[in-house]
Amino acid sequence: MIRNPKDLKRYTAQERANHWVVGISFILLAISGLAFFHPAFWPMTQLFGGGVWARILHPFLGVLMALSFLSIFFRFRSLNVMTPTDREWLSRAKEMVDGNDHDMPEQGKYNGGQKMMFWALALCMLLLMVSGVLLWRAYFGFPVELVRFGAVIHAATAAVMIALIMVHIYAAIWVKGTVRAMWYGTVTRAWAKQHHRAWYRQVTGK
Amino acid sequence: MTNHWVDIKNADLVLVMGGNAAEAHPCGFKWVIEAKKDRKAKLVVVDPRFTRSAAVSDYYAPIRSGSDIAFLGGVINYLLTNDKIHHDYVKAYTNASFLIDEGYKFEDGFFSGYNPEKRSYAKDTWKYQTDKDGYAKVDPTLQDPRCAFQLMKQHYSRYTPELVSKVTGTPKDAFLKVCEHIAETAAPNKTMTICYALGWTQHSVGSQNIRTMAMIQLLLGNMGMAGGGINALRGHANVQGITDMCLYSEVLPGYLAAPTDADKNWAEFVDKRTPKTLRPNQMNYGQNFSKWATSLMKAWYGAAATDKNDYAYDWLPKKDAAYDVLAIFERMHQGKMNGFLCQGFNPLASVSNKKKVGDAMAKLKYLVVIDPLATDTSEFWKPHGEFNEADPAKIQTEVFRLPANLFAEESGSFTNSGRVIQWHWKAADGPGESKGDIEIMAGLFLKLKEMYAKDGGKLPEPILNLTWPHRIAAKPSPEELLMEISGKALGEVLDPKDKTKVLAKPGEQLAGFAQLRDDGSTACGNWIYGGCWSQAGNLTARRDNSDPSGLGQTLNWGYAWPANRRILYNRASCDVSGKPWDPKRAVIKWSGTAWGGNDVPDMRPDAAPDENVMPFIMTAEGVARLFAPALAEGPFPEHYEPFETPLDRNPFHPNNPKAVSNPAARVYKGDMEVFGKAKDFPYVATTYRLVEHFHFWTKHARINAVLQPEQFVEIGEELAKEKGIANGDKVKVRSNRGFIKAVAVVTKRIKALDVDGKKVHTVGIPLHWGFKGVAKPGYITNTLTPFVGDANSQTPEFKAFLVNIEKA
Amino acid sequence: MALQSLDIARRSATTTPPPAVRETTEVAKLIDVSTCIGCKACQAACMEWNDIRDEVGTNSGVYDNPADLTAKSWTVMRYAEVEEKGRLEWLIRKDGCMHCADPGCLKACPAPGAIIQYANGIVDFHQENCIGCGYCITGCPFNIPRISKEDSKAYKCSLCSDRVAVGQAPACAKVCPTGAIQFGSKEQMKDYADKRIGDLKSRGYDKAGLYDPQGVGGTHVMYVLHHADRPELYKGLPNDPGISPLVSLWKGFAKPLANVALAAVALGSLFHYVTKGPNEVSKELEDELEKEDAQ
Amino acid sequence: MQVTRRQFFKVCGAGLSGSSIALMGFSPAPALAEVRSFKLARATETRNMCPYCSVSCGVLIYTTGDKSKNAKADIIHIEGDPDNPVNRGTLCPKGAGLLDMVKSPNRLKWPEVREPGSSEWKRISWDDAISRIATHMKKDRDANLVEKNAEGVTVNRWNTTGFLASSAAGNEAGYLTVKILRGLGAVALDTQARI
Repeated sequence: MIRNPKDLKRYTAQERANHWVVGISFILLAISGLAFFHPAFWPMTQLFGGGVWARILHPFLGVLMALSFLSIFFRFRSLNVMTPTDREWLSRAKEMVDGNDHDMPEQGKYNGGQKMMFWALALCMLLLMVSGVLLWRAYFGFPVELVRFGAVIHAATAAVMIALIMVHIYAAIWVKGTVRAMWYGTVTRAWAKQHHRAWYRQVTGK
Repeated sequence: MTNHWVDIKNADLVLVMGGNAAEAHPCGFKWVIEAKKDRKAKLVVVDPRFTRSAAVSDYYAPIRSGSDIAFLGGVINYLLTNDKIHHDYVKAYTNASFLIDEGYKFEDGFFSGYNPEKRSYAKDTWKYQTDKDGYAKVDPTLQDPRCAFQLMKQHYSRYTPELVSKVTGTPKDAFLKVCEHIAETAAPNKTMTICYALGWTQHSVGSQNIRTMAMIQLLLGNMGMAGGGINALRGHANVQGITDMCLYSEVLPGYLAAPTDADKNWAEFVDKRTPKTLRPNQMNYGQNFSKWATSLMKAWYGAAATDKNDYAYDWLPKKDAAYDVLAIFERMHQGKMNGFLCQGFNPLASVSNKKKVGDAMAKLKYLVVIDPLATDTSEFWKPHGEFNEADPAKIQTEVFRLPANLFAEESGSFTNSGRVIQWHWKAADGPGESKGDIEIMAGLFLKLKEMYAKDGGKLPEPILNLTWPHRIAAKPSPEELLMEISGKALGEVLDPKDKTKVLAKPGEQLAGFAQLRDDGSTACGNWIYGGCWSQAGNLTARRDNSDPSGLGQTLNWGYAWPANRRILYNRASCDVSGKPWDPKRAVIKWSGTAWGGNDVPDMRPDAAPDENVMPFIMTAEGVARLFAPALAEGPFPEHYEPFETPLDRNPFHPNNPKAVSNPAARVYKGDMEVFGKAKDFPYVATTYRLVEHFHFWTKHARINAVLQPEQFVEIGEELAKEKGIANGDKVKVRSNRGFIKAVAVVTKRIKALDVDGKKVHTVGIPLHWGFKGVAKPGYITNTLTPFVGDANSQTPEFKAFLVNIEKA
Repeated sequence: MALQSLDIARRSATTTPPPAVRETTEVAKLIDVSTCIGCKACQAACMEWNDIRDEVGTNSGVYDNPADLTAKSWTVMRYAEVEEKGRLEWLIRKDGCMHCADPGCLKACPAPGAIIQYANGIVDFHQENCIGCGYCITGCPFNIPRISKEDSKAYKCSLCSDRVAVGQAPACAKVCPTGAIQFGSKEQMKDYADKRIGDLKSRGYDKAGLYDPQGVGGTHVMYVLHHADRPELYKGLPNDPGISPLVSLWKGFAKPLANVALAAVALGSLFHYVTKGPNEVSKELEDELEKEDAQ
Repeated sequence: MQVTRRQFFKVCGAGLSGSSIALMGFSPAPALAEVRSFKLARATETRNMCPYCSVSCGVLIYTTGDKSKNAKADIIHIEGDPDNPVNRGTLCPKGAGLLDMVKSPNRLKWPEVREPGSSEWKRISWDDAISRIATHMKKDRDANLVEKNAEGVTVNRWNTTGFLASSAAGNEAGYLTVKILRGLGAVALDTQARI
């Protein structure tokens, strides 16, 4: 990778660090959570030192993820306000998926899909947090009916969130030149101009 | 028990009254459930509280604590008025037909012969009319107005259902319902068993409570029958055995009445205790007294007891006064005692009026507690917060505490409530330096013997001559001791019918008490245990539980006294001709030549029915007594109120203020004054056991402490409402002798009763807590109880007294 | 066919089938409430045999002690004073694990081998495999399992599987002084229950019956009740217990569905990549910017 | 140990493939379970009797060891004796908790004395305890034994030291106690059985 001084700054160091705290805790949560969810994933508890450690750590990781996600949420909340352009983008998302992104409406820092992802993840996070507390027996004791409800919500939300994150990761991999934004904080001008032209104009003034 | 635990399964009706078998004897109560399951038997419970026995009953009736004679007297009246009695049985096997002395009468609450100053009766009119041969006169038609039957009928005619209900608080319909159930068993082939316990004994009329029931069982023909009898469900594991060994002042082993100052010599002693036969042909087994007493003296003094020295009669201490536990503490309280030894007994918790007991012990020079556990008594001098306020500096008693072993740590025999003696084997050593009771007593005795041998002292002879035939002197083995108890031949024991026949050679174990002699040729530590260790070995260790009759007799399991007999008076299970009243439950029968069957006959084996030998062989008249002169307060039981009564009169004798409570009960000076009055203490209190605990022991056992951790009292919802007490509140219960604090359990199971026009509430007080233990510390319940006992047994009145209750 | 068995019917969080060829008789414990005197011998024997000692608690105005099941009290007696039409009944029920044929705890348990259903019907917790998540509590329709504060493991009645495995009856059944607890094959227990119900009916309990709730596939602990029509009288014995639909959804349908969905997303992404190719920045744009730079 | 680059990759590869196989559901734990081992398997069984109420239930006491010389028998479990015709193996909550009575923290382990006015217990030897008690008893007996009453009748009674006997002691202990006490001339004796 050749770094070019003219590359555009997309994320600050704090933002990247924040993202990766969320990201790592999410991965740990996902694998431990999946281990509790289905026996096929159980051996993944070994990564945590066994089932007991996985059970102990999972909720604390959850708290970590929730807090760090909260920070992300406040950092990026205003950037993710939906606009009419986003809606148009969304309505033509199929073209995007097919790889024909040349004629898509000009996007700011985030496109409609990303914004949808943002809000969907925020919602999932909220649901996981609340239902997770219901299930956290070491410190809380809720009526069993509520706990049962919480268990269903937690599992369903987690499944949705894992799917969303898979899409998130795939999108980053699929759109070449994206991942580096979260590694180094910069993207090429070409990348910006192609995918987020409005943002490109805004930061370059062109 | 006249019968035994397993025999309860043969009953058609089980009456639980004056006890709570499900809680105090759950494993025995199993046989009640078996009777219900297999015989479709009914269970009727009469109790002030709806107990756990009541929880599985078919019918429950409430009763005011302390009014059982009124209830049972009412039952007698019901049976007689409705002619629900077993006529043939009553006529033949009881003294119903016996004519009573013309001087006997009952008026206004007193029987003839009452001396109000002495609070006792002269019994000279309480006797049979006799003929020229000294035999009692009888009227087989039962019509003579002076016959016991007619006198009884007259006596109980006052016990109408209305008056019974008024005194007991039992609703009339409930009382009659119970009567109906009981009356059904008057049929010859129906039996009722009665399971009672301390709910009857621990009253100032305790003995008469039981006697009233015995009369009912006789009227119904239930004595001697499988599934019948009078069954005292006794308290401790070996309470029966210790009772038999007679660690009482008034008796010697085998219930031989101990000598008193009036028995100046051996002949007088024996003569007074040998009853004269009161009807022709009767066995009057008590006439063998001299054989039992002589054999006992030979067991204790061996060669030193001879006919020349009245079998060492002088060495036997003569009793001059009462020395029951209440009397002992009274004397101690008066400062008349210096030393006191408690062996496995916790009197501070067990005896009434804890304060008096504690004060009494503080006056001793020395107190010795021999126990496996750190008992409350052993620390009576030690402050334990509000639960035991004491100032050690002021208490000069020297207290010793000796660690004893528990059951698991020694071998020996226990006698259960059904009189079955069973051997048990040691499993492990006790903790630390603990020793068995035998070794401790032997150690003390040998030390004293050594001191008397060396230094002399007052009357050393009985100490130096006491037999001690133990291979290891300091450790007599339980085997040696049981052999001594059972009896052995010292000389040749000959067959009285054929003097050439030797029944036992010197040194041999005897086969039973029939082989005892009064010529010094036999030694036996306790005649009723005679034969439990015969030449065949230790019969108490037998473990063949086969039960060919299906009645649960298991004759080859352990050994029942007397003579391995499982059902007492079993001759009465047959009619006069020797045929069982109920062939399906035949205990024994006359084969034409001998008695035999499913039990050891309680009869001379060859006594043909036409010899007219009656079944109650231990009485001089051969029959059972409806009219019984032996008891202190009258030949017929009469209702008297508890010494602390919620009523101001005895409704049976409303105009005789002296006949409110038992006129013959002993009350010490100072105790009469601390009886509470209903105006200050309006509620009837009763103390009892809970199933989760045993006495004051299991508060030391973690499991039981978990099951019932904290002291509580039970009250009905109505009283709780009146007093503003909520379930779980801490309450203070006061009697005139002190107070306890406990958690209130407010329950539907205790109801207010309507008694003599008043509403009477009951406060239930379980007894198991104290200041030592692993359960939560609590107050000693007997802080509250009155220091008065039954007129015959001096068993304290723990079951009916007065308290007040308030939120603490 | 023996009652004792180490064969297992089901194992928590395990997808492979256990050995199932040997035929094992199903066992059952029958609690005849009508002959129960509430003496707590079962509680004592349970503590003693299983080497558990609960805390010495307090009295809260009732006989129930300990007040509830705990990790150290696997069975408790529950006392209900029921007064109807002036007649008082003291209904006393031994509460504890029912050993359901279809155990909700096992269904909910995520830890392989932490909950075992033996072929004889006993549902047993294996604390060495337990992770302490408490899902078993969520799964149980009878509110039985408890997590210990000391080791965070779930505990409950094992029906003395160690005793049954060597041919002995559970400690509570053996000890019961009135025989209110019986133990044997489920068949025998049902026959015995029939007899008891007959006896109760003859004593006027018309609604006497057996409690063997089918909502959980039947249980290996059954009750004879005098009022089988109203189990709730017995301190809240559930009328028609079953595994909560939420738990069934969570541990049933949701599991394969979510797995398939996640797999679909993953595979979808893969095939999208393979079929559509990566979304790269267009060469023209890059060139254009390079050109700008060169200027 | 030096790990070459090549070895490192091998290990990583094996680990990775192992874990990914596991991820596919090849759980390493087989579908097998063992019950807790039966704790009495080789314990020694002794037949005894419950010391509480008068039902006198038969019990089986289980101790560790085989009674060999060096293995100290320790009671580990007590349950009902199925042969006993009365209890047939059953017990009540008291009997079922007997182990905790045997093992109670409040069991006495050695003789102790509380001296007059003292506020604590002091451990003493058996010899001391027996000598001191016997000395008390002899002194009291010698001083207070009544040989003849007012009428001159020989009564030989000693009523200033009392004795309360257990009703939980065995018949043999009870018999020996009454024999010794009567031999000493005691009349102030009673038992728990009365109440």
